[in-house]
Amino acid sequence: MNELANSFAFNNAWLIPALPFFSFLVVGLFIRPVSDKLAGIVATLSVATAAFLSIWLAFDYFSAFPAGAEHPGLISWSFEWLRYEEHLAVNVGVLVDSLSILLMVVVTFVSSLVHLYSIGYMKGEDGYGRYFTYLNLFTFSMLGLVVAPNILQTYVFWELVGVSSFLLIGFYYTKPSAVSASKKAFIVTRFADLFFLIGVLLIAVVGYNAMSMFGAPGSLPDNVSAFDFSYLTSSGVSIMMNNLGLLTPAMILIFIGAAGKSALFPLHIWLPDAMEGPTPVSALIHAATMVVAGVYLVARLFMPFAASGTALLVAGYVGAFTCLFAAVIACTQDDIKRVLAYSTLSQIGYMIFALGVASATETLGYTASLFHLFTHAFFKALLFLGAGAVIHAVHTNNIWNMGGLAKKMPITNITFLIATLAISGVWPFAGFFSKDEIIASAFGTHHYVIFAVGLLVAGITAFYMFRIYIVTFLGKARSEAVNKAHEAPMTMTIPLIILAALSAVAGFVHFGDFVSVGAESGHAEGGFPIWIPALLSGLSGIAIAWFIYAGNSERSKALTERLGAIYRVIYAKFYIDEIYLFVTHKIIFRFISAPIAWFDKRIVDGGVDLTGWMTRRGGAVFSRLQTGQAQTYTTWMVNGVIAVAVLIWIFVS
Amino acid sequence: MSFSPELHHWLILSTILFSIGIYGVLTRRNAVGVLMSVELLLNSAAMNFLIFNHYASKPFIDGAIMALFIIAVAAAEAVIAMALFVAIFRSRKTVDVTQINTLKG
Amino acid sequence: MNALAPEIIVAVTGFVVLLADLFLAEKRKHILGPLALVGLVVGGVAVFNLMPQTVEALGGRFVFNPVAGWFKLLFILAGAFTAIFCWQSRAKEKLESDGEFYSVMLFTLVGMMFLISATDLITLYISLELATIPLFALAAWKKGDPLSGEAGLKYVIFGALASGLLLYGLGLLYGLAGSADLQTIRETITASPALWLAAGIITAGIGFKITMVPFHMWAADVYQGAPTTVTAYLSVASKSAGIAFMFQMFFGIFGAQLSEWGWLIAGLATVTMTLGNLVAIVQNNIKRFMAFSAISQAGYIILGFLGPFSESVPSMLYYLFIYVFTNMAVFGVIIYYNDTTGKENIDDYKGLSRTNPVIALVMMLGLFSLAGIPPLSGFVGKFFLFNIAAKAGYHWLVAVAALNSTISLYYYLRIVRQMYMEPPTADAKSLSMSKALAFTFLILTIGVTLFGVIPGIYETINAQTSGWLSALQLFP
Amino acid sequence: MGLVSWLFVLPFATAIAVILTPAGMPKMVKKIALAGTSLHLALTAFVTYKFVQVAAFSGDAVKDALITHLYLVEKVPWFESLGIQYFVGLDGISMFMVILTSIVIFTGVLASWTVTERPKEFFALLLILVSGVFGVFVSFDLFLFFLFYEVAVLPMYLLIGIWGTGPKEYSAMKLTMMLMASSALILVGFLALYQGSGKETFDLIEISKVHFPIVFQNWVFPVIFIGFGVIGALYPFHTWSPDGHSSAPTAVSMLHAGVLMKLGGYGALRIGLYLLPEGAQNWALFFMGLTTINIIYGAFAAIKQKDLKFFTAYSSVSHCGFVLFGIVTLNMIGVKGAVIQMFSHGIMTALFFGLIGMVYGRTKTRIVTDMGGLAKVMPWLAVCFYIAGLASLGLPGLAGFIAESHIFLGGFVGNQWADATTMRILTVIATMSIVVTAVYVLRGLANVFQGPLKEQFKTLTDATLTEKISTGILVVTLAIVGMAPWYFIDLIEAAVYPMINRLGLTASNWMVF
Repeated sequence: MNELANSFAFNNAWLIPALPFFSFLVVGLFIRPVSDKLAGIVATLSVATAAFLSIWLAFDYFSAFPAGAEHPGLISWSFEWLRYEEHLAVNVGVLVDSLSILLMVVVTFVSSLVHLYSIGYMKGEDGYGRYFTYLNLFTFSMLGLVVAPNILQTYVFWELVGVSSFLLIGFYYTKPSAVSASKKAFIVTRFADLFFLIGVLLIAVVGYNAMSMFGAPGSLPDNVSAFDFSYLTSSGVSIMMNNLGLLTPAMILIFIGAAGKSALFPLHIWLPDAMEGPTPVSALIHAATMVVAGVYLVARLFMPFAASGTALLVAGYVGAFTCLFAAVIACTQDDIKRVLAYSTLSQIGYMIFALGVASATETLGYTASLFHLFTHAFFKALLFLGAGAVIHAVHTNNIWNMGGLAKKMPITNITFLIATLAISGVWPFAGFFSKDEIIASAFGTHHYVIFAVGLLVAGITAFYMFRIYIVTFLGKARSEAVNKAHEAPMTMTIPLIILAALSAVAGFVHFGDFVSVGAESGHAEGGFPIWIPALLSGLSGIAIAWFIYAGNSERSKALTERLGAIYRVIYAKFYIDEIYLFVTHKIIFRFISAPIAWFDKRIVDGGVDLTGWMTRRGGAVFSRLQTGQAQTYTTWMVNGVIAVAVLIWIFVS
Repeated sequence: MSFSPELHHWLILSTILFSIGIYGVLTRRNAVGVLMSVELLLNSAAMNFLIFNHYASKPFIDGAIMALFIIAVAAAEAVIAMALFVAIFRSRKTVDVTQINTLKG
Repeated sequence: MNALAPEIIVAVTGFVVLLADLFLAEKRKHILGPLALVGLVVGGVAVFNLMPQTVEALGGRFVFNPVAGWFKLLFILAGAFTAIFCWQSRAKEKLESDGEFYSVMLFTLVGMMFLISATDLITLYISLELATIPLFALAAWKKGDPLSGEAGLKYVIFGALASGLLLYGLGLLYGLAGSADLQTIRETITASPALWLAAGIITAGIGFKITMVPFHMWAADVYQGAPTTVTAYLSVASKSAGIAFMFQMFFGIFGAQLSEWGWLIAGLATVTMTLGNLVAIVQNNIKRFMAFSAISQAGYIILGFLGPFSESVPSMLYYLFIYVFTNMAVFGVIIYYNDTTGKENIDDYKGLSRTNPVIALVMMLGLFSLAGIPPLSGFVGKFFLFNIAAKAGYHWLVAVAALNSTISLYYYLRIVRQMYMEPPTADAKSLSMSKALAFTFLILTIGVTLFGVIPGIYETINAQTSGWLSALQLFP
Repeated sequence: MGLVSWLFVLPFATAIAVILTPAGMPKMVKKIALAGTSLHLALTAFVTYKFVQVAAFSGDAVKDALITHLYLVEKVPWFESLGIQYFVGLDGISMFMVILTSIVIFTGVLASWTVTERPKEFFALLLILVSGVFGVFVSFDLFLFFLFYEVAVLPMYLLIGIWGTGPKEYSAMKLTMMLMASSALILVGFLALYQGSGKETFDLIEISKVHFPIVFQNWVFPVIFIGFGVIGALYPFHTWSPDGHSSAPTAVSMLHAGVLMKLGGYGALRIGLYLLPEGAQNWALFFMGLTTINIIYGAFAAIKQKDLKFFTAYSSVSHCGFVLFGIVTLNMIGVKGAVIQMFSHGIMTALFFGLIGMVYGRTKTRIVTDMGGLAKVMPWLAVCFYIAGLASLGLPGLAGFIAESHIFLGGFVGNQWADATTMRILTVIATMSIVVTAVYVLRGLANVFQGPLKEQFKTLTDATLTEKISTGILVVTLAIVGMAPWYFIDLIEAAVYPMINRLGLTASNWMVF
């Protein structure tokens, strides 16, 4: 019996993922064929309800366990879905703790706004109904993922998320680029999931075998399963696995899975291409929800990760590298959505390395990372939606065909500016606080390299964000489309405004009091206030951007000339895609599957055919014995007699 | 000096006869020749029966009876065979067994 | 009832048919066939009446027991079917002076029926020759046809040699035992080079009869050259007679040694079925094809001599019983088709399923049964024979045999393919069939499809004959 | 005659009825076939209900069972002197397989609604084949089992040879030859078991009470396993399957890949694992290696295929590899997984082949690169195709995942006879197939359904009602098993226990019988 026993929201928490699911079924099977409009509305309402419920839940939860207090994980509802063996079962359910609540709120909230926005954005597209079906499916999967009380449920929804994002990216299925993008996204993440799966198998099976150490299976409570997070994150399991030397490998495998979904280097290649999907989708999946699943996973398994310092460190450095790497590329892209995509990469890099620098004792990074996840969800969604509005208006993604949109679409302009300031970490916008905390945590735990990267990237981020802002909204129109552009409809602007408001104020939440891990959320402030250099680097970034791109664009041209080769390499995203292409097509297809196919046809199958041929041949050969000569026959007979007699003689005597 | 042949002498004789018969069957090209060699085989066998009857089972006469029957059978066989040869000769104008080889393969 | 009754009936029928053939007017001769049939049926009934008792006659030189009874039934069945086919054939297959044909056939039948009942060398040998020599004439029955003549010639040369050899072997046995009585021989003979030589020679004599490799060479040519009716008769009756003779020899005389000679049987079986199957693959003339198929069948049958076990005799008898129906079904179709169209090559069966679905179905069932496809009778028969091989510990032989039936399926399917997959030729037309023949095919089909799944037949055979071997004191 | 007998008598009777329908009324033939199969569906439902009633799964009661407990048994002596009896019954596994077969044949008949050439023979043979399959699944007498097994295998020759496409006669012959040769091995194994047991009976349950000497088990197990492995597409004896499937007409591919290939896994489990536990222990690792090759090899070979049917055939090779793999993990989880995989793959691949047939019927081509954008004109088929594809790449929520997760876990949990590390490495290699599968499934489907719609396909139509029903049923089945697996798992768990428990036994324990 717990404090939430009589909270409606808690007792019916299962509705939060279930609502989008039901609406997915209803819309997909019954409404879609009838009316597109209704489909959109139903879908939106269902998610909005879920959002309402999850906020209610958050309210109840945090009033039951107020700020600073211990935040226990409670299972609101669960049932045994799949039983491999006793204590090796999947108890599908809803886990309610601060982490899952945070994600639930973010997901449902952003999702409902995106739904709303899409009603306007997708108007007139064919497959309107299909679009909302997919959107519901995705929301359901994402929610199922974040409420999972056991790792196998996580995996299950992890996969479903992958599929629904595949469907959404490939929404324009007649467009080859979209098709290949969706394939790429699915296969790359699937490849990562493979490692995730192996990791799950490893940790679950070892944990299962270890149960005897914690007393005979009988002595354990019946519903305990080796998949449960409650079991896996218990220190006993971690220690035991560590002794077997399996903890670090398992954790790294799982981290690879996370890296796949969160598009960390080198598995990031799918995310920029994923921009082929409708823009709201990018806002939902590739800004606020799916790409942070990796962060969520690492946070969820933070204890085992922390127990194996190495795994966490690997995560930290991968994050840091991605952070820098993506930021650099972002500076050169011309497609507004791609720039945002790369900025997403680098922001997720922040979150991951924040987790990476944290440890069982120094948990500031953990809080900071999730804080950034929280704020980032708002301003990055806002950026994407804003970009969507712009694209909607001018029908192009290339920033050099825009310009001077500030006057044409004021609301979009303001909101986009707010978001840009937020991501650039300018006080008092949300980004400032979270990013500052991350950098502080890196400094506080003496990871100076990472700290430096963080600081530097803060500047770069500000630079490229203002680059696109300036080029898009300021200056004079660079194309006819701009002149015809006009402000987006209400359904699209309302979400923008709401998100803008949040990006402005979200930073003031005293986040650490709500979401933290371990005993205390240690504020490991460095000797001097970290926010000063952070802010400075941000502002300097802005200044440089202004200097280069404001007014005439000669400067930027000159700059690109100057950089030359380096610029081209960066512009080509360091040729990572090409490398992948080479490996898959030239190596795997040509040197593995083609030979196997050949081997199968020629050797294995050939062997079978050869047997048949030899049999027939044998027949032909033996048939020659039938010469038609009576005396040949009789000779055979006489020899036969002798043979038989001799054989009997030999064998019997 | 009086030489009285023993069992093995007789057996050797019949064996020689038998061998000649086999040889004939395998080598004679004329069907009639083959047939004659077969007769040799049968006779050597009949002879065996007589010999064994004489040396092995004295009071009984099964062997002798067998011999008689063998002669009869041999005759029957010869009749059929000759009839066939005649028929063949009509159609093919030869009884050379090596020439008669349309059925093969 | 007299133990000799069946033989007497059949023999008398033979004479009656012969005389009737002499005195009847040409246009009345069509009753000869039915006449022969009636005789055979009565003979069969007589056999049934004698079962399952054991009766002696001719002062113990002739004994009727269930094993002999079943063999006689087999012979009579085979003869009956042959008679029907001969009687029903009109154009191409029509044998001139078929009256004589019936009587000759009936006499060979008498020979076979004596063969299995004989208890001493003399009766054995005489009946064997009676069952063999007339066949030479039958093979060459088509006077005008040089092929038929050639078949006869080869058959007679080979047969004469075989009987010469066999006789020599029997002579040796007689000498070793000093008696012509089979039982005495069995009890007196002991392992000795002479015995082994005798065994080798006798095996050859048997091999000739049941077309066992390497004594099979005559079969293909004779089967192809002889009139199809005769081929059918040879492939079923004559082969069964060979097995009967093998019973007499291997169980009746060498029974004591048999358990040591397992590997010999195994070897002979292996080469027989393998060679038969391989060569059958490349044949085009369906009669020749069936010859090799029959050779391979002989290979399966002699698996029953691994042992001896109480199942051996019933299994072999059961297989032969089914084999009569299966093979006769196939040959019936071949005769009928050749008779009405004059075609006897495999690819002449193109599209038969379109023009004559029923005939094609009968043919297919027959072939599948030969290949041992369940639930057809052939499968059950084979299964029981393989079981004996397994019981004797020759698991590799089971594998060989089973793989062989796979190969055989391959070439049986060649015909099925012609009938079912190829389009019919332009001149192909639906053929008519007389009621009698249709009825015969019905019976044959029932035999092919049901005798396997109805346990009664095997169980009866088993109940009546499994005691036979133990009566020979071959095993406790 | 009891319920269980009806399971295979009904299709056979339907076949007879089909044969007896007067010539020249094809519609009639189809109606009869459909009536028969839908009746069978009902029958199966009833039998399942009965079965669940009598079986009354009490988890702990069966946990220690060593002998398969059968329900709805019918046992009549047949060839008494040889210990052959007509012995049919049901345990969880066979029940599960019967359900699968019943569904597949029903949808198969629907899917072959368009057969115009000699429909009588076609449906007759189809039904005879399927009655053989049912027979195998319910018979517990080795003789009967073998009899039905070959009845199930042979009609394939005519079905492919007459109604097939492409090099049909070659494929048909190859398929028949390989399967018959494999049944030769099975025969050897069966007779060896019969003689080795010394019980003078073919009764599987009786024989299962015998402890065969290790030497005996060591040679009989591989014989049996490979014998059944051939029809289960065990590498390297799988090559009959791609040619066979690609040449076969739709319904036949459905039945063949969907059901017939399961006979392999079923036999290997029922005869191999159950009767020869020690043989299984000694050979497990070897066959695990072989099946791992199966899984990976099939998947990689599939990438290179251009023809949809080859493509599916190779993926079948890969997925059937999972079945055998699961069996040789020799633990509860893995074997359960194998059984579920049999079912899920059966449904999935039947769906695949059914859809391929429908698409081919419209586009008249099976070469993926010749198609494109078909989702626009045939959305239903596209959706079903994607669901099938996702199931085959093991997407959670569809049957495939349940099976594969079991099998992977089984491989990881391991058993006390094989080296755990080796098993885990092999399992990891096997898991890689989920990525490769994703690659070829998505590539293939993208080529067919996505991208710009080709001009010549603009006029094509979506699925007809019959097609919708047949595909719909399969899709729903996939989803049900994927989302609510517990019913089915309860069904089979009880039946798997004996097989697993026997593995642990030492020679002395065998005295319990």
